Amino acid sequence: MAMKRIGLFVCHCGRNIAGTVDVERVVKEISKREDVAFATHYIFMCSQPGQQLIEDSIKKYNLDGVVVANCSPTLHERTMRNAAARAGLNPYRVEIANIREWAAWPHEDNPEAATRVAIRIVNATIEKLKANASLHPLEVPVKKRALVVGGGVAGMQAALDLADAGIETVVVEKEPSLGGNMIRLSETFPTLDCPQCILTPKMNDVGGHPNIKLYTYSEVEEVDGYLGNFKVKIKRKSPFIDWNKCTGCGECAKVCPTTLPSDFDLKMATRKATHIPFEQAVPFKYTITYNGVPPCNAACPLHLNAQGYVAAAKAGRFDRSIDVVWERLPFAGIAGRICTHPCESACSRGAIDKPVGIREVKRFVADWAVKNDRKYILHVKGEKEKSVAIIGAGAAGLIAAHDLREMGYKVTVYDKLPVIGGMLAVGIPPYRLPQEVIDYEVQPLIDASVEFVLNYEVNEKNFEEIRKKYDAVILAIGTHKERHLGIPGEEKAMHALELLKKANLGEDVDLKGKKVVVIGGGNSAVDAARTALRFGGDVTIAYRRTRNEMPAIPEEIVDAEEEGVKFKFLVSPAEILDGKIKLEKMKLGEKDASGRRKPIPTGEYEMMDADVVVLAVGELPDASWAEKLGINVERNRIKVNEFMQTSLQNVFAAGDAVTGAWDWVHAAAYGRWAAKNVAHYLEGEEMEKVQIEMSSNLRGYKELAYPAKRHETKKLGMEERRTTFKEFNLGYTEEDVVDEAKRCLGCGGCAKCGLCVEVCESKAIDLHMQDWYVEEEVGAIIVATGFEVMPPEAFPELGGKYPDVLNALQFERLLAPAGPTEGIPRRPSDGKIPKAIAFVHCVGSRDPQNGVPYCSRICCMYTIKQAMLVKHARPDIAVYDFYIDIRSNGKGYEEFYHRAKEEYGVNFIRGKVSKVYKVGDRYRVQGVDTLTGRIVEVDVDMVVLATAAKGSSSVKELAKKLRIPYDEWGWLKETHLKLKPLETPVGGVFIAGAAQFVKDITDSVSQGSGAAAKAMALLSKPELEKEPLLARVDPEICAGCGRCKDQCAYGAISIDPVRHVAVVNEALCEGCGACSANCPTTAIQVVNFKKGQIIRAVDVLAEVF
Amino acid sequence: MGKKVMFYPGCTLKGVAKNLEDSTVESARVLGYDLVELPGWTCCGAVYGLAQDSVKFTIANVRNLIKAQNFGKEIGDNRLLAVCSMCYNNLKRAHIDVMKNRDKLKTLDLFMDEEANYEGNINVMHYLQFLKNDVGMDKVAEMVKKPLKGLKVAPYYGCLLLRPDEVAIDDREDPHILEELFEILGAEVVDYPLKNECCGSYHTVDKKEIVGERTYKLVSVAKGMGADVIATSCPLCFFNLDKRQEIAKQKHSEFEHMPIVYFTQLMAIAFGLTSQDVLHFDKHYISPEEVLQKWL
Amino acid sequence: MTENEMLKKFIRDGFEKGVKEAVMARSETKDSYTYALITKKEDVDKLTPIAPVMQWNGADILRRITKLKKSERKLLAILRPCESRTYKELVKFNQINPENIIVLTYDCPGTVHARNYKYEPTESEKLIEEMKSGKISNKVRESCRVCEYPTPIKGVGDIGLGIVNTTEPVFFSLSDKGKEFLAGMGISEGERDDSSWVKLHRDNREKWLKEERITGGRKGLEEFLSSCLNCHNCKDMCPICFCKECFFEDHSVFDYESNKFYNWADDKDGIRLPTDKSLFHVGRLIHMGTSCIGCGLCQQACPMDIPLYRLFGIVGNDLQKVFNYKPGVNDDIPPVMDFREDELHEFEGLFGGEE
Amino acid sequence: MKYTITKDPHEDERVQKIIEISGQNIFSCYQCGRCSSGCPMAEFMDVLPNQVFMFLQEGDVDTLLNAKTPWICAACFTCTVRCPVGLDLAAVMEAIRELQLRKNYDYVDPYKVEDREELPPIAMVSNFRKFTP
Repeated sequence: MAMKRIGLFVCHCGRNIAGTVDVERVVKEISKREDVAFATHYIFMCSQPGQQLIEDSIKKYNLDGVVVANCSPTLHERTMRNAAARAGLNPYRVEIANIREWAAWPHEDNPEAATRVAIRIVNATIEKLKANASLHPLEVPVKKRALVVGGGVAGMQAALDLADAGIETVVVEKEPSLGGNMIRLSETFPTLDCPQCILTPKMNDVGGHPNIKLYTYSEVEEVDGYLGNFKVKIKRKSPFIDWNKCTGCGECAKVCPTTLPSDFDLKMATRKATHIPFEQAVPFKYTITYNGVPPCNAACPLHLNAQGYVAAAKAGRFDRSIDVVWERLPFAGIAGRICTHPCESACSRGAIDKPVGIREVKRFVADWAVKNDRKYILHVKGEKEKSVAIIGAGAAGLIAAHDLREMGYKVTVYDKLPVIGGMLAVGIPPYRLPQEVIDYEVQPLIDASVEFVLNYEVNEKNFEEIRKKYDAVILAIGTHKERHLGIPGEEKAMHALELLKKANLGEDVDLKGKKVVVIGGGNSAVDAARTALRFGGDVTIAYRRTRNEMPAIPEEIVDAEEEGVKFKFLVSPAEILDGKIKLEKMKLGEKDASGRRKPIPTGEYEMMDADVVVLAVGELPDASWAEKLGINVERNRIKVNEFMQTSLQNVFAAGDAVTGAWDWVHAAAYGRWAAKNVAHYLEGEEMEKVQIEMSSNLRGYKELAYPAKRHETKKLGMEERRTTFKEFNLGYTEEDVVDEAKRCLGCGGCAKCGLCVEVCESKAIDLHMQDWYVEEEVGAIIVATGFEVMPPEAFPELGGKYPDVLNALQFERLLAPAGPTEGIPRRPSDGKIPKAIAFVHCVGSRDPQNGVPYCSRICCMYTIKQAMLVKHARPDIAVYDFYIDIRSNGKGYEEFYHRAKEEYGVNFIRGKVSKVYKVGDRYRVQGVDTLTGRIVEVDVDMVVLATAAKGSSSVKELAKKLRIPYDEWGWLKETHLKLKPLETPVGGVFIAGAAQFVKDITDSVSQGSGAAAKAMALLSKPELEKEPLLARVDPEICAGCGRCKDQCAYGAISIDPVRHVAVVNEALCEGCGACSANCPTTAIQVVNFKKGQIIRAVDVLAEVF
Repeated sequence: MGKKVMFYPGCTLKGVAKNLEDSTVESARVLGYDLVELPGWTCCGAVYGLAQDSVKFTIANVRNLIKAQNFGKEIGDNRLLAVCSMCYNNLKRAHIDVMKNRDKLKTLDLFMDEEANYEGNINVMHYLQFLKNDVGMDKVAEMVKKPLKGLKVAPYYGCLLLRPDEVAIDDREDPHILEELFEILGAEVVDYPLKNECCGSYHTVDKKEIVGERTYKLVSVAKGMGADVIATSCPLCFFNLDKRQEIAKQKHSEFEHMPIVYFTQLMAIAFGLTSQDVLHFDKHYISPEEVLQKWL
Repeated sequence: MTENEMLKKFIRDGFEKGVKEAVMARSETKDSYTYALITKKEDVDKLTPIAPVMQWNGADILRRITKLKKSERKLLAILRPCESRTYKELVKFNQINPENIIVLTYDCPGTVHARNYKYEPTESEKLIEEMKSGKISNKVRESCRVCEYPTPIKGVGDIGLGIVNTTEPVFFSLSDKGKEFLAGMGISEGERDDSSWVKLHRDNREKWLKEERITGGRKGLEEFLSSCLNCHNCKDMCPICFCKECFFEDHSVFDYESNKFYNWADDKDGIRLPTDKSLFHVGRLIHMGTSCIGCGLCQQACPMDIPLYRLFGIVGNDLQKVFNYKPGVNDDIPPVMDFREDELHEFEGLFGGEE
Repeated sequence: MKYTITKDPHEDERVQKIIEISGQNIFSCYQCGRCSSGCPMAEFMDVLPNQVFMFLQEGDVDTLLNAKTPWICAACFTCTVRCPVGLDLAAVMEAIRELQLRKNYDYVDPYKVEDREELPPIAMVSNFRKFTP
């Protein structure tokens, strides 16, 4: 019921209010109200006597509501409510009228206005108060456990304090080890303690504390729940090593061939893909860095682990390398010779100089295996009853046969040729791919009882028979029919396939001294030309576009040219005559669908001598017989669905017969998919859609790209090349292959070559390990995620792109005794010890235009410290310190500065540097001395930039999960900068250390302890009181539209599926009112902020003066 | 006939910088564009007024923009190309200034009652931006006939292409657009740290010695980095770096001369346009002929 | 066969093939057409699926059927295009459960104002004839003449019936559900070009948006609404106004002591009473403006013939543009349910942006 | 060297005039010195750019009116773009010059310019625009 006996207490707040607002008049005006029983004013309502006045008056005048007109409710609402409670009045019958911030201060120069505004505010507050309900705090149970996010010094301190107080604490750290930024530092100001010495005991304590559960290499994935009852889902990133088994022996790192820039050393050093970040790491367990599928593996239609076999080859472990190839492909020698290597086209190294010779590495290890008598063995995984016929022993057919046999099916391969290999055998000339290689690599299939039926042509007569005999059939019949041009005299020409087939089957074709013109620009044109050359011809390739548009492999074109094949571009055959060919001249037009420029006929002709014309204008599948049997054929190609299945149920197809003439690797890839789906089909499982393409946006570690040219392979002597069909490419030598492999930029991180698995005695390494998740229930959360510093690259004018211009954290690593240079600063560019170093303060800090507006607080001190340490390590190094102001506001800090100046001989120059540039081998620092008013230039060998600090880059994501606010620089926002620096607006979530704002170690540790104390206070109670000012739903009015649900930042609202109305989870609700503002019918409202109350208050406030 | 695009040459190109004008127009022609001179253009004013209450520096430029507006409708294109850095800077700033500050535009309209009002849709572009964004560097690469292989070029932007921020054609501290162009032309690019430093500008009129000192520093650093030529786009930078070497040499006997060229001249040469009608080497104080002999 | 007969055959076939168990479509009454729900094949003759008037928004009916629990039978609902968009919009607001419902919609010739129909009935066949000849009938309501989407849209509803620019009406699917349904019926999907019919409306709409805009600020609005009786009919007919109890029905909110009224009258040289009349319309605009699908039923419902669609339709159109939201057309989240950190910067600051 | 402050520099009319012409709040300078260290002309100046601001903040306009610095600034904007607080120093230099030029003062005499034949027109136009009324 509306209140009738309200009391008003106007506070003077010293002169803050009474100096402007006429408090007596306020009291007098309000006293006129019928519903006000008592009104008074007092100098400090928040003082003991002030509170007593309220208590006494409540009792004396039997007040049923109280308005205190004073300052912001964030300051004294609780004080006043407690006073009322002591007097027996429900505390929620007390409201604050903020006449200080709203009336007195803004109208300081106009006391009349201030007084009238104050009266109005009080009136409005009374209107609001009148309908207030008496409320009682909610009680929420508490989970007596805590979570600390961040394993830096602040987080560790918080965790240890909590754990020591008997509270079970979960620590989540995203890096593999505890330590944070502090463990990277060389020494600490102003005491020059070594952080390794003072921090490692703490790290070990955290690692071994019975009350601490440590999750490193982990991230908070999801946070649910509320104050006292949080549910946290934690992602444990896969280290690919079972840490329960890892002994930290380091054998894996010794053999790991993959070197990456060290993230712990901020790229100042390198490390192996499997690593422990630093010697004192806790836990002392190895972690394998895997970034994902590298571009080479992704680009390979068969998804061979290219980075893997290259990595093993780099280590000289060719046995391992061939094993990596064999994991996905038994035909290493074939692939190593004739693959069109999409892997190399995708190789990140290509953007720097030339791609790594991936194919030749594979070729080398394949040959190595032959020489060293290591054979591929096809292991049949459990014999199955069902049988499959494969028509065609080419690229697609062979791999399908292999895969299906491996799965246990009985496989028979039919081919009309007398040899195994299809186009590999008869379409690719022997000087590129000798038949012995094919036979050698097919032998394991034969050994595993794959049956080959050669000289057997499948056609409309016998196909049905085969189809009945086997459970499934794969058509991999390739493209053995010749395309025709339809020009006069075409019958006089020879087809490329015919020529190649003869060469392959050892027949002789006499072309000695004859002029041979090969028409076409694809691989078969080049093959035919080089074959004709070997038969003694004088060969010219005539192509209708230019060299740039030739679809043949570029290396092969070069090889052909070396051997003496001539080229004629922009001509198209018009007629073949005896001994001559008539060619039409072409010109290039716009680009066509394939991205190549189209040839356009010019109408001009020329004649060319040609004893023999070889047409290499494309091949087609010969699928006419299949069409007759009811298999869908389109544009001469066998039509399949997305599972490689033809229109006949148990008939699948793959390879060139499906795609049109393409290359070995694509034929093989489709063949593999056909085999996979045949197996699914035979087992009655759901088939998988063919997915050949895969993308990878990894681009490797550019800093690893030391200058190294791509190695060329050894070739046969030119005379033999021109006249014989001996294999002309001899591959890499053993030294070359290792050097070539070293050019790899390691895009994927760990290459999964498996060398480490071999040496791990405790069998801890599992390269297939996946990320996993754990759930923890906690009552409080402390966020201590720390800070980052801006990279030097952000400041090109200060030379940030030069290797010897570092940021301070990178320089710390160079100063660290256990760092990459053992504490002696050396230039990253050449390893020389510098003669002079310049330090630049305030890089990006105090610079709202180009960086951040604030002072980064620690830079002055650490720069002075670094300057001192340089002098300490090498007194002969000159140090120039360019500063604007030295801010040394800590215990012992100013004294520290003076020591640097007086004892160590550091040169301090007051003025900001504007430019740093390279002059010869050194760096010219262009600065100013604002004190003498002179421009100062100095040449140094290294520059250290004290770049601005920002919040940890991942903190925004975390803050969103925790629903706590942050600013644009990534600092978490505290509830009150002065009085609640550790609290956040979300109950039970605290912040500590540099996550709030950059701070030094002293302050971080203090805050860690402070936040722990806050959490302890919270967790010490069995149950928590919660403010009852929460949203409530009137189910009679609620239409269940869900607008409120989508607005709730706390996830407190759900829609009851049965009653179809919104429901509020009181434990989660924070009473912010966003739901209420968005409800069209006001069905959801915050208690004591109901629509009538607000409207009444607004009515008063909006009245005209 | 190529596609027509409006071109604002500016006064300097008509006289002492004929080498810039002709190499620009001819190189564009190779790329399939016809740079049509804006009819009736007037002086850009060379420097832009910095006083808040000054409108006089804006008038001439807005007049030019209005002319472009009219002519642009005729040829159906709203791009106005400038190649002289000063012209680009002034036209662009005037455009931005009046678009931000409509009151100023209204005041200007009062000064120019004989003309249509400026509607604000002229796209003022520097020739380099045009090459990069509209023509495409691919297209430029396609037209290279004589790659400048072995020529070491120090790209020099000066001030007006990069500052103030609102008119910058690239990152003001570490621009790369010239570098990209020269690499495509086949030249070897020198990482020239002073590429965005001032040449001394208009002080060349009354304080030659200062400009001589600037030239000394800019040229000798480029020389020290192994450059054969410095390439620029601004006729004033060109004059200062070229002609004022005389003073630099007088003051510093160890100073070594270096030829200065316009980036468009290098483009023309790479495109195979080596006629003196295009290159006008007679306009250079230090002749680049010897250095460029290989490609001429 | 007329389109209506064709649809009836479609319904009958549907019952026979067992692809559905109930149908909701319009049925003729004495002076108008209302929605009917049938569950038996024999009742099909009672239906006139394409009716010349639209008394009620069919999506609003579906809301009543499915709000508490999903439809227990397979229901085919034949809706006008505007109703199908309402349907989609109400699904987003949790007001309709689309499970088990198949919505069929068609190229719409528009509808006659319910009152006009009562005194001068028109057959839908006539309207369809005019549509086929490429003319918007002058009899149809204002909102129909300026309809933005007078034909079925992919993704809105399940089945479309194409009438314009085709010799025989064609069925086509708008969703996977519809595709399956048509396949179950054994009907092969057809195609037709509706662009000229749509363009005709869009051109009208462009003109209308410019010409019928209410001007003159608050005063203009007061004048526009001056004959309003505060009957709230517009709200009752609005399908987007799905609240159980309207904020403005709670009169206690606007109850004041007499002195309050006198003080206001003193201050403002007299006040209009009741005080919440324009507030009601403005309040409603705020609540439904972003979701107004343009059925125009507010205008038809007004006993005082206030062209209310010019208020709700035009303001709604502008509002939807601000948020780049098209109600009922695609799966975008309604702006009132979507929180974006980065939007509407032009309205920031005391006076809305810097310039 | 001594300078006596006789009046609150914030109240000084000429300082206010400079603020008005340049549109820059000269009091936001915090003396980092980046303008001076980056200035290509600084070595030829008698008062460094950062000192210009300190003089202004102390209300000493006379020194600036007699200084060479404003006439040596080439308006290259290096300082302007690098200034951490976003001051347009070139505009301030211009404002100081304007104080003089608006009194119909010629800093250069066009008739005395040497090698007029060779100079690019933009050099002369810009020079005269900056240095003559």
